[in-house]
Amino acid sequence: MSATAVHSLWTTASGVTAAAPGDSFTAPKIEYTQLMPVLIIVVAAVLGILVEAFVPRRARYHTQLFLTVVAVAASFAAIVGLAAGGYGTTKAQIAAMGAIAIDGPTLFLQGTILLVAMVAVFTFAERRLDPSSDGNRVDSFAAQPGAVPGGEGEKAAIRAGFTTTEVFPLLLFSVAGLLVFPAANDLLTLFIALEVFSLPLYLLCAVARRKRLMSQEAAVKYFLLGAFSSAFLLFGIALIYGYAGSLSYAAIANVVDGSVLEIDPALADTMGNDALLLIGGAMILTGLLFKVGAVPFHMWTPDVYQGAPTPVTGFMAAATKVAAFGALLRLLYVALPGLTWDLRPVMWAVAIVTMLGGAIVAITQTDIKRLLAYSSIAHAGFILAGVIAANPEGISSVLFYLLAYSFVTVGAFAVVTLVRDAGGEATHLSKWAGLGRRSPLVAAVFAVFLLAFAGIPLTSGFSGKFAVFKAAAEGGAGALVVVGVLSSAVAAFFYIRVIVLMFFSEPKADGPTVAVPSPLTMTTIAVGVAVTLVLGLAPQYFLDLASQAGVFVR
Amino acid sequence: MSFPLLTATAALPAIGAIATAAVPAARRTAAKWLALLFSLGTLVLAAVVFLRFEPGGDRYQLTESRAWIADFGVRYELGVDGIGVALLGLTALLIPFVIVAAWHDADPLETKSTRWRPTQGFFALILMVEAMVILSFVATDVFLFYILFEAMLIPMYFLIGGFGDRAHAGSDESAATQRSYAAVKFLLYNLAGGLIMLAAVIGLYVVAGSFSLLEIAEARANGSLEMATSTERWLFLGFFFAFAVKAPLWPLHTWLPNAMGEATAPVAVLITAIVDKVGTFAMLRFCLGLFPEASKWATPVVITLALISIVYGALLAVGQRDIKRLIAYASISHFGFIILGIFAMTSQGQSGATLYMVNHGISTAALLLVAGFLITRRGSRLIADYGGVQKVAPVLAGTFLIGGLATLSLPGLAPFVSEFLVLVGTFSAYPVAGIIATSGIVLAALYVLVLYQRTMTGPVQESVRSMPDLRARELAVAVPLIAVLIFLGVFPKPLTEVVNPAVEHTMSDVQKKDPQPEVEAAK
Amino acid sequence: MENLIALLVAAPLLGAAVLLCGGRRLDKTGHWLGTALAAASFVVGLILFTDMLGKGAEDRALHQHLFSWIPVEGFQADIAFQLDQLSMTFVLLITGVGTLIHIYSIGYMEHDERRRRFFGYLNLFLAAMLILVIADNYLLLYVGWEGVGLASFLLIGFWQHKPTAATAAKKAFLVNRVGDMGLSIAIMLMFTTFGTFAFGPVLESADETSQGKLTAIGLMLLLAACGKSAQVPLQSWLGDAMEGPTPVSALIHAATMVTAGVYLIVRSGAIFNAAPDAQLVVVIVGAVTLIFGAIVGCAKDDIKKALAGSTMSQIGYMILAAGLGPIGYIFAIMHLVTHGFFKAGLFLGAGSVMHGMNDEVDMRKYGGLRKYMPVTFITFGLGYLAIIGFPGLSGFFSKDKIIEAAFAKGGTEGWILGSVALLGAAITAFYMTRVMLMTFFGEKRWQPDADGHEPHPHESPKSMTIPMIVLAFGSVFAGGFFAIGDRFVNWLEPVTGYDHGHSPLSAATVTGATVVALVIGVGIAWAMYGRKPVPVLAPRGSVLTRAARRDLLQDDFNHVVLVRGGEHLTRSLVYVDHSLVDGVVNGTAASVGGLSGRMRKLQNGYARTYAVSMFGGAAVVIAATLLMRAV
Amino acid sequence: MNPVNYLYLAALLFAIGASGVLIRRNVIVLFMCIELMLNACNLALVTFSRMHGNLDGQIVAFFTMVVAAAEVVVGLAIIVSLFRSRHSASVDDASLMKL
Repeated sequence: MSATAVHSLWTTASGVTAAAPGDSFTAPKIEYTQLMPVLIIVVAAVLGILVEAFVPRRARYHTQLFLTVVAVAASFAAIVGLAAGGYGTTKAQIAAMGAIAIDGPTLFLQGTILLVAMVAVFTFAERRLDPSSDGNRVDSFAAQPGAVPGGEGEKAAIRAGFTTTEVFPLLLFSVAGLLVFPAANDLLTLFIALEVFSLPLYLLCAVARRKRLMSQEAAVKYFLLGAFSSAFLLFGIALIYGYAGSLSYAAIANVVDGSVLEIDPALADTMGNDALLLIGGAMILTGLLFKVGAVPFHMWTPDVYQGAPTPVTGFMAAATKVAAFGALLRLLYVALPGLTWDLRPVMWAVAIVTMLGGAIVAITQTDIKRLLAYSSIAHAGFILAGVIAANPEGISSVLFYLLAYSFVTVGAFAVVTLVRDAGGEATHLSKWAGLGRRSPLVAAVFAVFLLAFAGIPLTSGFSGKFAVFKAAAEGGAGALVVVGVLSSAVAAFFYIRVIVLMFFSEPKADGPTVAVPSPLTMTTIAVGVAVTLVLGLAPQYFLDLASQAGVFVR
Repeated sequence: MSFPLLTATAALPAIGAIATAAVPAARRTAAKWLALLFSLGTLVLAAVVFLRFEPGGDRYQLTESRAWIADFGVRYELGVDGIGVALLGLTALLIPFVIVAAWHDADPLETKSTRWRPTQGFFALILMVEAMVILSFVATDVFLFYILFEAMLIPMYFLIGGFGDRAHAGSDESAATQRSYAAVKFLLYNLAGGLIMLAAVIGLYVVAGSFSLLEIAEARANGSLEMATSTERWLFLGFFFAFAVKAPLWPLHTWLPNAMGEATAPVAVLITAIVDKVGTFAMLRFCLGLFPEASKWATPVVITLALISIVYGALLAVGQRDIKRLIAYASISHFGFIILGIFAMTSQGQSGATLYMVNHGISTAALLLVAGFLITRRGSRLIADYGGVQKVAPVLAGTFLIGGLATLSLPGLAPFVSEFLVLVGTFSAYPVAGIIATSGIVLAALYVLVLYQRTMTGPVQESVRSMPDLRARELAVAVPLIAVLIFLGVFPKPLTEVVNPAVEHTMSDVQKKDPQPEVEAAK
Repeated sequence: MENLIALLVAAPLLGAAVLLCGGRRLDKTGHWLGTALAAASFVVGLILFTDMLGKGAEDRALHQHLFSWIPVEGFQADIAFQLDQLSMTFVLLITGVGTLIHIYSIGYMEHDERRRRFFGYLNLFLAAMLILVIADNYLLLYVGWEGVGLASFLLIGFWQHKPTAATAAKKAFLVNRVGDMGLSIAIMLMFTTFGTFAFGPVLESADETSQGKLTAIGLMLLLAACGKSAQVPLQSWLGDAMEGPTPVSALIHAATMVTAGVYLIVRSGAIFNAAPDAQLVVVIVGAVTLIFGAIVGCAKDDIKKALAGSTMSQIGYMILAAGLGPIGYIFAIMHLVTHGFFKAGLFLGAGSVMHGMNDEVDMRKYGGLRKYMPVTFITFGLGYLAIIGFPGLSGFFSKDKIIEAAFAKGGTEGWILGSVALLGAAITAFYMTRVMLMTFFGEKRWQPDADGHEPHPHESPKSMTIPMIVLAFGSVFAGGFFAIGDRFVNWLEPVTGYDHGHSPLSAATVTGATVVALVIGVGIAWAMYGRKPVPVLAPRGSVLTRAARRDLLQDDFNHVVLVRGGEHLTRSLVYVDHSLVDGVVNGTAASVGGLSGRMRKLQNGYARTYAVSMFGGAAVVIAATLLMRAV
Repeated sequence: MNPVNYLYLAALLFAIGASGVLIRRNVIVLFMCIELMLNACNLALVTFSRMHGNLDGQIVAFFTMVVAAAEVVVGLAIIVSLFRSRHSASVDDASLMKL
């Protein structure tokens, strides 16, 4: 038995047990303070389950909402505390026996995810938009997801005033996974985190109150394709493990750059076999690119975004992108820096087709949610350009971009929930005609978000795009920048189209009405606008934050 | 740091915009007066800037510099040179007239919804544009300039698409579609140009490591900044493309006729007299200032395009059936002259080009606003729908004629001075180009006189028989502009002495000397 | 003294401003004001003149620098005036004749409700014309040059409700613009050659530069002159310009403005002297126009158009003379002045006739008017005698001198020019006699017009006849006064220089020849129009006649070549702009849209298709990565 | 016997699973194919673990099983509710959203 077992949270004892049976069990060292943000969320999620079990139905909604908000707030507070404690910069370290990295990117992204989660919770909890059925205020989630749509069971459930308050614990579980994902410092943690945040999302997709069929279809597609992609990821993990004989990023990196020299001849055909490394790396990459929705792994995005309940879409679109890009960055910069030159051409190709593909296909979309889905694809392309930059500016610019992008996204989808007609949300573009006449404020807000998406100066979208392109140019990816600006030009077209529709075309007689939301959604939208403008006008503070945070611990 | 005069000048209209937008729906007139008040205040501040500016002094004066986005190497740097002062003045001068001329353009057709406040929005947008344009004229930081260059598209876009020409009433579906087509075309053309420029801006930063005009110029001077020829050329092209779209230069001009045709006359003035000047201004300041070698390298092509613009624009103007489109093509021809003057790279040419920007602004404003009054009266933009107006509304016809004569740059009116300077400047460097350009004066006469003859003279058409002459408000717009035209035509000195030093600086940027006359006869 | 110069311009300029901006309240008094200011300007001119006479020949030139106009690096343009003998001559002619015509217009325009504006325009013209002749540099001259163009545009189109008038005005301005193009190019050439365009330096150092440059400048100046003075090939506008009110035709399109070209060439004498090729072109243009105009004049039945033709031809004489160089300059100017008198007189006469004949212009509908309007008849008659060069009258002296100078040019050139000039004299005699006969002699041929108004020919009011009488005096005596004792030569010689030349023929012979030509012309005319009655309907006439009636097809030429061609060009360009320049962009947009539509089809809703794309993607990624390592 | 053969087997299984996903219509079968792919991963992991002589791979395998179980729970829940409302287990029927 060789002693190449690299210590890892999961396998500390392995080498020892083999050596001396019956030896005393050494407890793993866990830095609970650094893990506090995650732990808080997990605990709250578990509590949420208990609430579902023991709290009377009438009280559940408020209890859950309270619990969730408090948990997210507390977790965010913990993040701030850690950052203030210098864990983001000087005291950055590997925690939990190498499973989790607590460093700048982690804290920055976790903070972003939590903020997004917070505003998303508000949209989840919104109960003023739909007309109340049988005297019960209803939110965007089905009374009883299990029941057949329009069937007796559902009617009864509605009459009884059931509501799916489970969404809150599900959200929390998902958040927990998302928090771990960008922090994962070994492949197993990566995989687990991925599943932990994916599975609840699959469910959340399925529980829309209106348009259930589409919602379920979205869930199925998301689930099947997600599982499919995670299988690729896992196989990649296996191969990398076979290559490096370890799961920990640091160890893998060491093997890749050949600093581990002594190789057991017995392992000659696996250990250090580049084929394994390359294939494995490629497959992991595939899994992550699926999550960020990069062409050609993007095809789930439009359908899922369209079918899922809009609050879920907003959360998913924002948070998963943040987490997935975080994980991607860490993988490329910490585990596989040695592969930079091998993966570069592929990444270039993917970035280019993603930017162009997303922008071009979006032009002919007729459903606002699908439109935003494609725009999210195009944005994934832009962010990839920053990832490719392969320099510190690259990291920080991506972090900044994610911050900017996620708030615009949540805000935009929150606005989408407001525009409704008899059939629920009126997502078909033709229904948005003349919105600017009917309710100028909402239209103006949405216009701001669209302009941010389009990357017009003085909005966060521009700052982010500029940061990313600048980094890319400095990283020698000038060509990508040119492609980027070209596809931005194309993208601008369809954002503008929506604005034209809202402001310059006459309102339709049977057009949708704009529901007046509760303070919850208002907060979401307000925060979105505020962040968009602040990051557009005076981004300096956040750029500093990002550039301080832009260092990975090894 | 002393009182930030330039910031104040730009901020005042911005504040005005917010204030105007905040006026409740019912108090429409109050909003108009508020907007006018703020624009006049801006004019006062601009006058102060003009007086505080010392022609003999530093290149950039009244400078301000604050940290902004350190990570991008961006500073909030303002400073104004002679050219900037001239255009700043032009903007501040024209906006009040635009506002007064547009007094009733944005009154809602029907007041059904109380939340919909087009009037407030309209004037707020105009002030917003003014703020951005002014700031872009005084920005000495490339990034800051770029941001404004792009951002000003949005309010313009809403002005064009949102408040179309009443010449066909708002309800008419085809008109609405045409208008939004024009607005989208305007935005996409300029956005595309701007994005290309964005790539160049980033490239510039990668090469120069700074966005500050002053720093870059200094680095250029002391040789610490070496630009590879090819790099410089690529960057130049990136910048120039954006400015050529904005200016607009043939063949990137087609958005202008649509935009000017569909927008109301005051907004059209905003486009061609003010916003487009940012493009030519930027050519002078950024293309020549940052990439002198590349500019010289590109000169033959640019001059050719400029000549094409001059002749082509004029010929198409002759072929138009729509008054506003005709003026639009005329403007394209004039922008050709401006660009010609800039790239001739002689003192006369560049002084001429700068004066041309100002004079073209004023003359076009005069012609276009009066044309607007005419169009609102008859409710049609087609030349064929007019005839004999001169008989029923002589004052309108007279002002229209003077505006037209200014457009064909009749001596004694301001545009002549600039046009002649451009021609002389071009001729002394590129005789053939000069001669070709001179043919423009004949064509100009052709389209102006054709327009005048078809609309104003001949037997009185039924449709115009009851047309009222200019009202007090409209006179208040037309007369002062004409006065300015005449004054600057006879006594352009105040302007030239501000502009000349700036031009000498630019000439030294590109390291060009004026060609010496063969016989030194001047005594 | 020199500070008075600005007053020359200021007075009429003020008048124009007041009258045009004054509004209706000036309708009553406007014309008086206008006339008064014109007169004022004339008075100032006289004061300056007397002052000038008091000085020695050499230091007569006055100079007034107002302010620096366009100060730009290496470019100096001033608002500055220069009043020398040459300018003075023009000032007196312009203000003098101008004032008379103001007075005449008071009566002539009495019934026009826009009379105030008419006087405003007239004043504007005076101001511009004066700027033109007293400017001290070419750029300021250019200002006046275009200014008179504008004034003439406004006045030709004064009756704008008549489409013909509006068109004529536009045509005049456009054709002039072509000439102006020449002038501006000339100025640019001067700037690049001499670094300035002030008369002084340019003319002094004219011979310091190459022949080619000077020739170019000369030709460009000539082009300008052709435009303004209606010389071939830019003559076509003058005939149509007769659409304007008759006083306008008299003042602008006979006496003053159209002679600006002559002034320009004489003023630029130094340049032409040094560029013989340019001079040659000048004389050719002059000679051609001389004949051209005369022929046109022979065929026209419209009295004003006939006079317009004669104007062309007379200016042809002047240009010809100016082209001869120092031999001819002075006589060009001399003929210009005398022509100013008699041609203005003739036009005023024509106006007076029309005034009495319900604005009928067709001479075939006149006849025997001498009984009805004696004053007009006499004054017109004197003008007639003057123009045909009846011995002793103004025209005789000036024209005779030109012919003499033409011969004095020497060589075959001299012979050709001389004989052309003689031929011209004959034709002049012919067509003027024709006009005279058709108008004042023979039987009355007028009938009631469409709505049955029988014209009642009557003498015009005093305000109209007095100017005619004054001008008649000028027509009779001016020439003699100038010629005897070479007064005019001595007067201008310091400015233009003078070279007697050496004519192969003696002065007497030339004079004899001239008189013979004159007699022949008159004779033929008498034979054709005096002996037998004139048909009311114009006979078909010979090919030449018909061509001449259509201004020798000049307009047909312009129409076919320029107008039609231009229309086609613009139309096709409009098409190009829409479908090509714009089309490219729209096409790109469309193709992107199409691409989008096709790519959209891939999103077919089947989860398994998506899986395929993922699988394929993964495969490609893996393969690519391996390949990268492989290569 | 050379452990590498196990790797080939794992790859083979993975390929079979993948192709099953691409080919089969029935959601359940499709789902099973995915499980097959996961198990292929497990095999590979265990093999590597064996070769490297550390337990990391085996641990991962256990986790994978757990994850697979969780996926079954979630997946079946979704699939069942879909089946209820559509009375069809064909994945191709779920194609409301396209283009």
